[in-house]
Amino acid sequence: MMKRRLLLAGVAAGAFAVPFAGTLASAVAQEVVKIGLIATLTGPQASSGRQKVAGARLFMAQNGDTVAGKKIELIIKDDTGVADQTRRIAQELIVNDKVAFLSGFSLTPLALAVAPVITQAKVPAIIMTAGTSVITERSPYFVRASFTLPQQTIPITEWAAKNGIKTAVSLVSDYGPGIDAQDAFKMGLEARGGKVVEQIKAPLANPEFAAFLQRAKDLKPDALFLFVPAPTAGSLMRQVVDRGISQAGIKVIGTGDITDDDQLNGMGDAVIGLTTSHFYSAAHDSPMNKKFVADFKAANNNLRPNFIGVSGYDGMHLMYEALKKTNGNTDGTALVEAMKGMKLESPRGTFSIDPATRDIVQDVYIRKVERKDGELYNIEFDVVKDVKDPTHK
Amino acid sequence: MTTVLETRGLCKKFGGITATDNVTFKLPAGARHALIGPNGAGKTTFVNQLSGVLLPTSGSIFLNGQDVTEWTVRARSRAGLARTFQINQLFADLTPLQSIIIAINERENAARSWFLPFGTRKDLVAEAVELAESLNLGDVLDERVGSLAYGKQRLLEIAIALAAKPTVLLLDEPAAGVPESERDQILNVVAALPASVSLVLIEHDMDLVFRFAKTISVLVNGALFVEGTAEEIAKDPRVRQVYLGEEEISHG
Amino acid sequence: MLTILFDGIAYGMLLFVLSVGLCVTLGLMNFINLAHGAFAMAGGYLTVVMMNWYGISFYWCLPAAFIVSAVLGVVLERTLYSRLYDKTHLDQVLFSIGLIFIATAAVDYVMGASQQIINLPAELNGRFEFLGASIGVYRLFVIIICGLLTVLLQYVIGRTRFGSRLRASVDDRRVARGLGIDVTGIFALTFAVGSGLAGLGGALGASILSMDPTFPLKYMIYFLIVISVGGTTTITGPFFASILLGIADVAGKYFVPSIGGFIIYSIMVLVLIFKPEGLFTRSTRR
Amino acid sequence: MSAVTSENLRPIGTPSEQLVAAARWRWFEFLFWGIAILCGLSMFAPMLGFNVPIIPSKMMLMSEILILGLLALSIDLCLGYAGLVTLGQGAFFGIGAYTAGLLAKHGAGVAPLSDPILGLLAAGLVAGFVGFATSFLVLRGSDLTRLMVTLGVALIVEELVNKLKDITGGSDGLQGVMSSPILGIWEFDLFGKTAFWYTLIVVFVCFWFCRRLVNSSYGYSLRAIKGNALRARAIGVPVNARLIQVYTLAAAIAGIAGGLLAQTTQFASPDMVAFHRSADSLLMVIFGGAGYLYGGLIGSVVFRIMQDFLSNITPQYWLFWVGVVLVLLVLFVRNGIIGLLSAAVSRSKGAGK
Repeated sequence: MMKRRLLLAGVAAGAFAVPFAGTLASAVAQEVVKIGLIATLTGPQASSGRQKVAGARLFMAQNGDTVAGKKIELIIKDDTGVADQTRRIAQELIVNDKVAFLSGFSLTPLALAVAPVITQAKVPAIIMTAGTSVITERSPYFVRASFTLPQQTIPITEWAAKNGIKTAVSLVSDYGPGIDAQDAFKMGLEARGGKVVEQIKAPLANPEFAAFLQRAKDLKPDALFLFVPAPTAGSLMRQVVDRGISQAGIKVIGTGDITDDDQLNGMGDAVIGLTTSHFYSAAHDSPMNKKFVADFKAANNNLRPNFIGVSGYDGMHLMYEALKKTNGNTDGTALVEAMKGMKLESPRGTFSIDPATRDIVQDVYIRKVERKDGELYNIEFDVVKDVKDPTHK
Repeated sequence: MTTVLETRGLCKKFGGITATDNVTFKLPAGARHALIGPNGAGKTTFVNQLSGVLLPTSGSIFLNGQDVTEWTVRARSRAGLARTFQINQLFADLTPLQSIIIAINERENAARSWFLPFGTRKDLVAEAVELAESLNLGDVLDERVGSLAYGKQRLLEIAIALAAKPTVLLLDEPAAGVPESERDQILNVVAALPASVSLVLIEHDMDLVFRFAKTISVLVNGALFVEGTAEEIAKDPRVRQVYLGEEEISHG
Repeated sequence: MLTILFDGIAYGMLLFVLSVGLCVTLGLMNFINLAHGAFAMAGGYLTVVMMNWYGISFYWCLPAAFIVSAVLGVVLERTLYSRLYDKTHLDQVLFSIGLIFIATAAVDYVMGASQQIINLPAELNGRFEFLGASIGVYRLFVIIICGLLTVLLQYVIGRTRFGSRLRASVDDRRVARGLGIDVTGIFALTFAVGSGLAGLGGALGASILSMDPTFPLKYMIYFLIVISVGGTTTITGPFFASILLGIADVAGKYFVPSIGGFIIYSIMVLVLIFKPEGLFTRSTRR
Repeated sequence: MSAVTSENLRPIGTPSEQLVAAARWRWFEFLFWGIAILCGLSMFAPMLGFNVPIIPSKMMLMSEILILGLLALSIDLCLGYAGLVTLGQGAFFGIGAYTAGLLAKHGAGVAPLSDPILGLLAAGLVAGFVGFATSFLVLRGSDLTRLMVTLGVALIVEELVNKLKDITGGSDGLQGVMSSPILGIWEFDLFGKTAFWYTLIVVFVCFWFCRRLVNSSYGYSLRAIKGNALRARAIGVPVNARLIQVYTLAAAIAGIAGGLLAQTTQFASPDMVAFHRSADSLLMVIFGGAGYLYGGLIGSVVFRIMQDFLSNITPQYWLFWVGVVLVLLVLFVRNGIIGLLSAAVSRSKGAGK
């Protein structure tokens, strides 16, 4: 019995060969520029992947798929949120598909994992989500189209200091961006005379915030600063409300991740009045954004775009402009050079790429959750212009 | 005659129940001894303590003069104590030949060999084949144990135990559940075991006991009720009362 | 302090209702149904759909979640699960993981990958002070519902004819069958109730736990922890295990937030080192 | 039956020769490894001016499959031979990955220290040591207990990796791993060619070692433990010692697999320790068929190719189809893919007669 089964091992080995047959045709075609979009489309981060794919596709739909005489082909891959998959996919896209750009990266470790690959291959990679500051320092081929957490966090500390907040507790998810946010918050608030009483870190895969919130509440600070990745914001805010943090006289503030447009409507009236700082709100008042939101909803089953969606859109925009500037030349170094200092109009407002750090420079808004046309929105009421990431040297 | 297996004041308590009650027992070399008793007399509990599956609450066990009370199952096995199980405990996915060789390997310390293929030692394989054939397993050497007839499995139980070349062999109801037609085979095998092995037979079946045993101990409620030669026990009215009588009633 | 205890109990109760069905499946049919969480997800999403799409009251969602999940459970039990009872544990693991994958992708397809949020009726929101503890109304509601369910379960299993048959079947399936007990029928019913309870747990938990397509995988570990710590031979075992784990988790995160995440795992490992068959198992038979 | 003696039924040779013959290499095994080598050789085809259907474009995926296969192999050693079910193999995988990663990072440039082969040995040693230290946990209890204890250990290791930021880089992963050339000669390249050969050789050596082991007297004593631990004890098998040994060995092999992944991808992240790593690899073994050594390898080959194929078609919902395949496989086949193949072969043989 067993011998016969073993015998079949060999037959199965044949399977090794079959699936590799199809990819043969990936020789470089002259008139096509390929762009690899590595998104997380399954698992806990899946919703962020959907947003950026939708954003990128929308830009192509609005602006056509031909740039500088070349046809743009977007290749979408799912990395399941696992870093070594991201890396392998990046490598395959570079080697097999000869992509001119990589883009995507839902989480910081996923972006960091490709750093050596893009450096070695000299392929630019556009970050459409991951928000830890250091990423762009890890390879000269990273360009960021999204945001960094310190950049988003510092403005809210300014606002907090102005509004009489002296003591605060921060509660963040325990991973790169969370720690960035917590450090930036402490730095920003304490530079303005406030004090961070305690920094609480919750495990990234954490379903129950009750205990952490209760602890924060019992410390009785003036404000509670929150940051969690957008896909978990919903349940956190639900519990913040349930715990009666605001009723206890504690001001709840945070980066825009916690009032993510994708989920804001479901959070209910209890989050009205919540103050956050962020670079994008679906309610941003500009004609370009109105069109963006309308088209996005139309193309995606009425899904409201969030900051990841707009980053996907702008990332695509960056790549288009870079190709225009190089006149279709897909040399990686030339493309990165082209993007440096580039200033673009976006649904979020204007943003530019810092020539020194390749990181994004943009306006950060202070917003308050309000009900508008029967839906909840982050309504911008104050702005800090041209914010750079404060941690880059 | 030397004593190969001995217990002194052996007690085992489960909570409030005394399963083995102060049993002092000696097994001389070459013995053909039967351990009988009504259901729930504590026979299997007693055997489990002898073989090391259970630790006694108090008292001690000696094997070939050594105190083995605290020894593990494995250590006792290597010291020459083997057993079969009332309910088959076999390696269902292996063959009888493989099963026997595994046991011989352990005895010969050959199981530490991790590099040479199983069965390289010709002498050990030959021994296993011989043992299997002597137990009427020659025709099923390469079948899967799990698909053997029940009688063959019972024989294999004995074969695996014998492979360790024990000085003492505890046979826990070797014929239990075996259909009448295959019963004789097992009886013959047991009867033909070499005199160098001292046997303890735990049995329900009085036919088998009286055909086989020279001496008998009767356990009742965990305590040694009476000991003697087969003839003595057969005649003992007290035994008839507690044991045989009970059987007659249950049969009637 | 009392607040923490209260929150812990609420969390534990929820865990119990979510995992009790799995415990019975494992104890009764020796079937490892890792897809148990999928039934909880069904209940949770049903609540989301009923409330957010059709505006049906939350209170109607609870029984609906129970019934729909139970029906789903019995259908799957009869069509698929029943074919796997005689297969190995490994096959069962593979099978139920497959079901999780299907459920995850299907929910993602229909509902999207985003977390779903429901808004509870106003009277369930809010908090009040009681003996110095700050009590969340909704958590109190959860405790009451789960407590009632536990009492009911205990009664059904301990006092009714069905319960005694169930216990007999758990003890020894073959003997029970020999006694003329309809083990298959009992199992189908138990499976349905177990799935229904999971669905109800999902509905109750929809606002506390995050309801997204990865729910079955995310909570699988928690279910298994409850069962391995509580043992599968009783209902009270998993009950106390859930409460213990709930309190330990919440208290751990509250008092030592820096290591709060792995307190629950450490407890499990410690328990299993000293009591490999679980904390509340009756003495093991050989 | 009695008329037919055993000699008539059995093939020629003494019983000893027949038993030894069972451990001989068969043609399908040569085929399996031959195809793996062919996949590697295909990378040279374009240089010779022609293209073969197997093209070098999937080198990274193939290396990854081999590494996963090695991890699955380590589980099969426990599960398929000693009957020891574990859901925590990811812990050792991760420990190996971080060991090799840290050695490559901090030993970069220091000649002997930075050599990948030494890194692998270190990865195996450290993982094996941790395996040994935790092995007493798996000696008692039911399958479920073992499953949960090993899982618990893995979760705690994961949490530790997350907390020990200064050493591991925390949740961002270990950055700056620069793999030195193997033996100072072969440099890792972007196409993953060196990585593939390196992986193939290491995996083969480990496989060969395991194959010798499971077919030896030692291996059969493990099978006896899996078959019936009570009886194994009664015939003098040191059950606990053997379980500790095999668990330690499996941990070491998992560590080597982790080390390979860290070296070939030049980084290590908490993903490598994560629960899904342990679960996936256990899934591969069951999917392929436990207890054949090839089960894990074939399981990971088929599973990953299926995943790659499906997620290219439908990046968002490939999981659905994977789930369908798993369910159907369990419903209609015994012993995973190997079972499926053996059923197919025996049917075709039956038809041929």
